[in-house]
Amino acid sequence: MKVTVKYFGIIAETAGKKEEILDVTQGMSASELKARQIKTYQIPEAESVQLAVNRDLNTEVELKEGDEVAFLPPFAGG
Amino acid sequence: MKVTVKYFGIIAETAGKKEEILDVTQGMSASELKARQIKTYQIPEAESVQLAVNRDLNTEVELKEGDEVAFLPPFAGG
Amino acid sequence: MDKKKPKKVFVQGAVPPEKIAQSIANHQSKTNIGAHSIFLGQIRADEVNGKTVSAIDYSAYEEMAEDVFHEIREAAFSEFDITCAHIYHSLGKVKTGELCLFVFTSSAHRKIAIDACNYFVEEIKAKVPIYGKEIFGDETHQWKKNS
Amino acid sequence: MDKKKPKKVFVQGAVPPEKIAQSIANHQSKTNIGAHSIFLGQIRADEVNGKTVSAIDYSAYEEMAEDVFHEIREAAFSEFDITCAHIYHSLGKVKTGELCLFVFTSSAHRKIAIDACNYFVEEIKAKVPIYGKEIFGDETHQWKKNS
Repeated sequence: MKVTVKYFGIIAETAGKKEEILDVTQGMSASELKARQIKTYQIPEAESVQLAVNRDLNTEVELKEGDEVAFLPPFAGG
Repeated sequence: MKVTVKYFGIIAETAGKKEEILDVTQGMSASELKARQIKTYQIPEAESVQLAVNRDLNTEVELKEGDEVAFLPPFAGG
Repeated sequence: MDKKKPKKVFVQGAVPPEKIAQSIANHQSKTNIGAHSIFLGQIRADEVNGKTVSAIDYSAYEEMAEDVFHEIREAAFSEFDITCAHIYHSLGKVKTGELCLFVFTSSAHRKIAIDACNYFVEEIKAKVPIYGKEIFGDETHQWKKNS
Repeated sequence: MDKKKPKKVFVQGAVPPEKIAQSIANHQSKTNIGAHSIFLGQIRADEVNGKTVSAIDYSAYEEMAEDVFHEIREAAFSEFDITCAHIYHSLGKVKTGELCLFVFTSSAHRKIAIDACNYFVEEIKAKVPIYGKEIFGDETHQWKKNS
């Protein structure tokens, strides 16, 4: 099952990429994906990272085919 | 003893003038002049009128030769 | 530092939007500023007993008003860590939809700029001897009262 | 009423002062407005370990950001009796002294315009996925953190 993963700000810099398509197992939750990618890319300050699934801040959902999952560092607008 | 009296806003309109030179008795206080002019011109809402003597809001002073006394309705800037 | 210099506040007629753009542009060389707060007063076409305000004709006890503006500036600079502050208020006729008051404060941090701007607006309304004759479409008038 | 129409918030590069003048001028036909409140964010030349910020390069999760801006607008219009509200935020590089954020609220009464403007500024900082790379004079950088 494929999901699109997007990285922003310092996370994109740390991962060395802005986007990738990942193959994940059926039934994987957003928070499991989060833990996996944080480990893969050694993303620092993991506790401050928020996930958006299909543009909604939410880590408790189970992922579905075609979902867009965004890794968001603390916001810094303005 | 002469003082310059200035009227502003609705008071100038009621008095029909913006300024006049008045002869006042030595030792007259600003509040006495206020009472006198309010009666002379039948200035309405007298309790809301403030006096400035030489640009300072103050009715407790004794007037001196050459003082500038302004009759100020409630402020309406902005 | 321009904070001590007494500044001319009154302008004849409405404050033009271009003056606001110019004031903002003048601050782009001050790179210690992180936030600007601006308040603009605009003339409303209020209805009173079926008549509509078409303009306000502002007058003031100008000499005292300039003194009070200066005192408000001094107090604001000692209370708030602002880098600059500018105030312009109309005299004479300002039509509905036009601007009669422009307050502009700048600081390194947003909360300071915003609090200082509010302080100026409230102080100006409360303490400066300015009067407004609200002129209706039929040339009658009433004197503006601040709420 | 323009309140329901989703609006484009992001602009490429700095917000020019002329855009602010134009926005203000566009409101002079709305004679139910009595007060405008404006907030502007400007890029500070902060010093960090002896290096000075020369620009911020903004990026965003644009699709989500536009959704969140729209939700903030909806919430603001239901909470505050404002006649209109406009927000512009930069993407890409904005140099020190230039403007990166322009929030503009209007109402019949000053307190409402001011409170709504503050609400927008705080909500934008807290809820919109925008990132800023602070670029130093020597081309190194660090990621901006909101205070």
